[in-house]
Amino acid sequence: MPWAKEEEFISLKRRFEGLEVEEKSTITILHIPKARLLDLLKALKEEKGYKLFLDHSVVDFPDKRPRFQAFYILYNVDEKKRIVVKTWTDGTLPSMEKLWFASKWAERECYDMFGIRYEGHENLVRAFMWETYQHYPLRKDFPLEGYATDYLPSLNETLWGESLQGLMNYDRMHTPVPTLEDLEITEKRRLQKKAQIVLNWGPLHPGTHGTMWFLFDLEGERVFQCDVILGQLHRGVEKLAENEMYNQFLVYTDRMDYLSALCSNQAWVVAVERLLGIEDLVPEKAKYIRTMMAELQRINSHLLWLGTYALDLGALTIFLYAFKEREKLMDIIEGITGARLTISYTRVGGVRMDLPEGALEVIKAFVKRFPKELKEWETILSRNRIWLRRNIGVGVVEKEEVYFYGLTGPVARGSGVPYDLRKFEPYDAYGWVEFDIPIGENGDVYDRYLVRLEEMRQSLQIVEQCVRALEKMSKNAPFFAESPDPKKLKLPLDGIGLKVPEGETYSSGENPRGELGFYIYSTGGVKPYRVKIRPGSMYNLCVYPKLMKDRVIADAVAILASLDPVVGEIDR
Amino acid sequence: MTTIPLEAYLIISVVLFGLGALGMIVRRNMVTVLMSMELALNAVNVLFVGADAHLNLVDGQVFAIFVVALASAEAAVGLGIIIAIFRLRKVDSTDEVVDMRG
Amino acid sequence: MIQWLVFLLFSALAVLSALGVVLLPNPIYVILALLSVLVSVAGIFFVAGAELVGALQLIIYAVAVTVFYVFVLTAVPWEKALKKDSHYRVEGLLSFPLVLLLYLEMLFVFLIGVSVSPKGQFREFIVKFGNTEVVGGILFSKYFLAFELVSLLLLIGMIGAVIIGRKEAQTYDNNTP
Amino acid sequence: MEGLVIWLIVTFVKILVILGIVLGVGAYLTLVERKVAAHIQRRPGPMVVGWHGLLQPLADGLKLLTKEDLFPRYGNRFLYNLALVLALVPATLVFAVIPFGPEFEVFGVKVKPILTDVNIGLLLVFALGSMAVFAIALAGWASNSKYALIGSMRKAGIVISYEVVITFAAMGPLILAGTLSTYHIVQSQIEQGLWYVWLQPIAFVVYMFAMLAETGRVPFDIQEAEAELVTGFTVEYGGMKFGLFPLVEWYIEVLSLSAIAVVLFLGGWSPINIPFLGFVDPLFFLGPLSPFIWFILKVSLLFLFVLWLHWTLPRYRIDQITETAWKVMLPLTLLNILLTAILAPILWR
Amino acid sequence: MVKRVFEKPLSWIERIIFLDFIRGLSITIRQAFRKTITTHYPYEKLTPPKRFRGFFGHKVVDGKEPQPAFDEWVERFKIKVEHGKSRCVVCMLCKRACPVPQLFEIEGEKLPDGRRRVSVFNMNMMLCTFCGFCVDACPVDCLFQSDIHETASYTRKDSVLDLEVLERIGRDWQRRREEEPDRIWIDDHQRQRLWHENHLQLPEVKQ
Amino acid sequence: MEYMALLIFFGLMLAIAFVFVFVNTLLGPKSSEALQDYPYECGVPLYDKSAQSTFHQGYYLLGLLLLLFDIEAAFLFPWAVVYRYLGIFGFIEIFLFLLILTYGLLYAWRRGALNWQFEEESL
Repeated sequence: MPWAKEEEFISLKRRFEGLEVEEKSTITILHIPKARLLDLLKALKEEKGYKLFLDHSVVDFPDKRPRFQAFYILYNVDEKKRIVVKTWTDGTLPSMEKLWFASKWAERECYDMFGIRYEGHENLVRAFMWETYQHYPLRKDFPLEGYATDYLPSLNETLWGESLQGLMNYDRMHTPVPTLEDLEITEKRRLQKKAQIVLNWGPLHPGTHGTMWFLFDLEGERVFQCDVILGQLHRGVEKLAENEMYNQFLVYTDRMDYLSALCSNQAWVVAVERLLGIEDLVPEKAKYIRTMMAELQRINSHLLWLGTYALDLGALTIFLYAFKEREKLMDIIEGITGARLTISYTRVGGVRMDLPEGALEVIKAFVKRFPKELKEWETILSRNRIWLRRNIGVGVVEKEEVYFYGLTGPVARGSGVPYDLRKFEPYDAYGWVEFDIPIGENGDVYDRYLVRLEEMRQSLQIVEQCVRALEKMSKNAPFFAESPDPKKLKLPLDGIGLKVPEGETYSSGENPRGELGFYIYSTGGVKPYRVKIRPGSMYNLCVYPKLMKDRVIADAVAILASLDPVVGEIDR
Repeated sequence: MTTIPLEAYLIISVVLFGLGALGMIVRRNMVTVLMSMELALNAVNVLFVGADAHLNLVDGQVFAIFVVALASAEAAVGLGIIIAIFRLRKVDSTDEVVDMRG
Repeated sequence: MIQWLVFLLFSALAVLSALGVVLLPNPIYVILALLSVLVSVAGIFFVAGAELVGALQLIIYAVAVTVFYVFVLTAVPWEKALKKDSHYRVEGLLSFPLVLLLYLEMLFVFLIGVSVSPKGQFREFIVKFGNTEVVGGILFSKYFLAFELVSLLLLIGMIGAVIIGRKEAQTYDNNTP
Repeated sequence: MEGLVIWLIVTFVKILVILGIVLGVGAYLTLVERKVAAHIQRRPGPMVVGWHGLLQPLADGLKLLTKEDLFPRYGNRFLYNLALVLALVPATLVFAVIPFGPEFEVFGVKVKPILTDVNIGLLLVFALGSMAVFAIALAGWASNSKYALIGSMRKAGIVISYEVVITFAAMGPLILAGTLSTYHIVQSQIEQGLWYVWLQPIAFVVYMFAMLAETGRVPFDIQEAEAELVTGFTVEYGGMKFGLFPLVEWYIEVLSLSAIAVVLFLGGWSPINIPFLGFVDPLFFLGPLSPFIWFILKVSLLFLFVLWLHWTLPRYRIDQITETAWKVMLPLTLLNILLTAILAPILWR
Repeated sequence: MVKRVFEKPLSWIERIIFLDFIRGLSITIRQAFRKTITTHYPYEKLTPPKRFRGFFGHKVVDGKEPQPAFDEWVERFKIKVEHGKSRCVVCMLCKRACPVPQLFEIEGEKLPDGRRRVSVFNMNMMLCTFCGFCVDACPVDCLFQSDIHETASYTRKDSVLDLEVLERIGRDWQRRREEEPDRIWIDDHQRQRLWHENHLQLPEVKQ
Repeated sequence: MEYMALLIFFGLMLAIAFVFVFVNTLLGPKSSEALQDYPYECGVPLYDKSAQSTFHQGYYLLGLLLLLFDIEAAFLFPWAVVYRYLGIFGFIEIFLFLLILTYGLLYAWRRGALNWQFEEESL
């Protein structure tokens, strides 16, 4: 695993008093007092090459003083190394907004969830909850059910004269939901109105691909400022993760990035396996199946993106064509895993079921036909003059901005940063298959489009190789890991009794929408102590207000669709 | 075919011109002042065409076309000025422009 | 007979709409009233047999000019003006008779001119060739200098309007949330 | 007196025919569009109401008629309704100057299959066609919705840009024909033995683009770009009012402008043309009906072509559309006028 | 390793004769004359694959229980086995494995002869995530997920599956699809319509 | 006489349009939900009551161009009709006319007036 080594920081240790390096098999941590944090991060960014900001959050220890342990995860793209910086605080932290824009959003989230105040943050407002909300939900003393204050009446039971007993009854107290007044206060506080007209673009709008709320300051049709209000789909997945067993949390990863559930599943189980140290125990077959399914899911996800992107730019027919192929993929996934959207197929230690009969034949038939379809769509779109004019030069992300905004996935690759975790940090079978990383040059919308199309082709290659490997394997080869010592480590299919030792790790997978990372802090036991999810979509979205500056509304859809956010993952 | 006497055109023309002139005088909003001016120009056009019908000529119609062209050029420049005034002074009624002069 | 009826219809419509132009407070209604006036006047032209002028009235006045007014209204926040009194009442009524007197004087001169000028023979040509052809013929032969001057006028109008209506480059602050 | 009665009867028959085209054919074109779109997208389209969905337009109409009449808060109800009238009436009036075929005789009465054959017909077409701007601007303004307002402003911007272009594009055939009457334009094409499209390819292409832009068809359908503005200026309309705007824009206007294109460039009711040689009529066996069939055939082919484009291409952005109009199409048409002015005397000789 | 993506710019000739439009148009027109691929729901429906994770059911005792696990669990909990009744042994493992355990309401009752039997088994489908952990957890192959996918109901009451419903679904399943091989899907007419263009021929079913 | 047909048709269409305006009020159901008549604002509450005054469109210059070119077209129409009889004189006339106006177009182009919402082009 590509964690930075201790030797590297000897020179820094001399400069920074109190800097400690902790090197474990699953993680390398730099501990630093709060006072020197900003300088250390700056040195890491500018001298050591840890340019890419991955994530920042805090872990709450209600019994300790100081109470919060903050961590920053950084990546060195050139040397392929990762580092975690940690510090302790009791409620305030310096803001990193000058170093990385992405940290601005991470800090807002932290402020929202833990109540940490950031000194020097320009716009410290809540990220997901509404402004009038009193509590900090991710603190350990916040109950899982929330503070139930509102009465939620049972809706139809009175109408039909039937009543349900016990927990089946909906007639109960509930946590409050924001009222219209709350929303108004939220909007007013986020907004610095400059132009004549403020357009509410979203949350219920066909162009926003989900319940995102954008506020456009318009002058004519030109957008002078774009504000984003998140949290329309916030469900507190991280809080739930602290209260679910490791395998059970899989269900929630399905519902985060619901368009690429298999990839999220895979990223999560790989993270847990790494924490457990059983990555090598997972049978080869399971790894190949996971990889193959994840790549099918990637094609599936990119197809949905292509369809909606073309739809946004007015080419309605491509949408149906893409969905035709997507339907085939859905058929395959449904036949193998039993579900079309919320798949929950992988397990810690393997996969839920072996491949059924005929699966490989169907996949081969699909792989054989699909490039032809792809070619047809490219003929309609790629060199169409309208398509070119709508795409080229729109939403340009420079190479340096990729690091500044913490962009990952196709968005980063479109700007010429070959950041692909499947190559950089191969998990499952990615180390055994051959494929290329497509990268663009200009970083505009068109490059992202081409990158995604090429990614579909590369995914097909991977699927083909996986199919070949799986065909060679015997039918009875295991698809689930055997525990080396069932007394010490139980590896059940159903997730009951999977105990994880004390430790922590950050592990990430290459989702179709960018890096999906899981920072897991375990204090031992069946449930994690803290899970921080690094959502690729959210950090990809944070460049949106910058890209929208001085563009027209028509470009808003193109740029947004090219960033391809999924609200389930952004809001979690 | 009955022909309509010149007097009918005259009456319409007088009424239209009168209303246009009234509008020009009483309107406070600069845009509507210009619109009233269009009314007056139309009244002249009616007169031209009426005279033509009376005299069996077409020169009046040619002049009517010129009037239309002139009127639109006038509207173009006039409205451009109004917009420029608005941009500079953020006002759009006639008396405010006058007020700001002093 | 029918001609008279149609003429009266259009005249009544024109006068009513013209009243609207003068009296209505809301600029959008004023524009609609103006549109109505222009269409009615075009109708009067058709009744008078001036087809080409009528059609041009429709295409230039009723469409282009009025559309331009509409666009200008979107560029000017006239709602502010609505809140005040939209008319000068007293001044208007006082000065109006003077203007009307002026016009009547002009009319008098015009009537004399009509009464002394000889009647033309163009009706026969119009019946034979059509109104457009005859008017076009006159326009491009007898009045060709005026025609070229109109093009110059339009050029000047365009340049003037472009210069006047040019928008200063606006600057906005660069901070994002 | 008798002449007046006959005139009245003939006129009313003509009006009925036009009304049938506008409301009946217009409504059924929705079905055609849905079927074409569906098959391009590998779907069967409407299949439930009637055989292969043949009664679908009726069902849709019935549904729209019985919808609740909603009106947006803080809007202007008079203008809101007036916009509808202003959209429907001028669009249908254009059909009055479209010649459907040559003059023919029934029961001893000579009938021209055109409602008003006047020698300023084309001027009327363009005047009425650009009246649509008012309907759109009012619809957006009276709805008091930001989305409707943006949509209406976009559409108005396009219409005023392409109104100029379409007028100038039509100028070429006008010079060649030397008349403004639609009926006579077709006749002069037949007399000269030449569809004007052969001499005016630039004007024809420009005209087609302008027609797509005026009617809000892809690639110019930005006024109701679904992903950006939901449905643009009709967003606050409901029921039949909502149904009428697309009917007018996408069907009635496309039909009328296609018919004008056929009249101007494709020789109206004349059969297939071999340039400078004459006409070949494979439908000669239909006798006097053949010109009408040819006219309908040409118009429907153009309409199908528009549909085909609609369901293939993506859409432009508003600034690109207007800039294309002024910077590419207008100079092209000006050039075309000059070329035609040089060419026309040669043709006449 | 790294692949640069690019497209050639349009040439002048392509621009002037609208070659880009023509290429696109030719593809769409070709599609227009091909067969349609849609399923005409609700008049025709696809058969879900056997692995489909739909509504739940209880398989009933019919002599095909997984042995020896079934007998072991029956002995452990002293369950009364009745032919044609649910196989459930009231072990509560399904409830433990569930991410939302509130949706289960399971009670056993003691019979006069000292053995036990499941008396209440309610599953509130409004809370269910259809993940299948409970199915994995079931040691006696009792709880399973059927191919019922049209799950809308008029009242909340209807979305609660009680023992009777679960057994009915189970019996139905055992009658219809229990014997089916573990195949990716059953070739039916509707699915073939979509897969037709891939020339897919699944191998024969081995009974 | 030809225009009478147009007038009759116009009257008839007006009547039909009015029928369409009021038919929904007659046939449709009536309900009164609290927020049903809110203008579309993507599901969030409406803050400014009037959208009408807040919208600013910069492209009235397009309206200006339409005006000027419509007049140009208005002169071109009769010219096209009589061009046959005017001969070379007519050609020179219209050539000058077009030249002058093309100069205007080029001027507007150069000043950036043709750009949508006319942002200033660097001269």
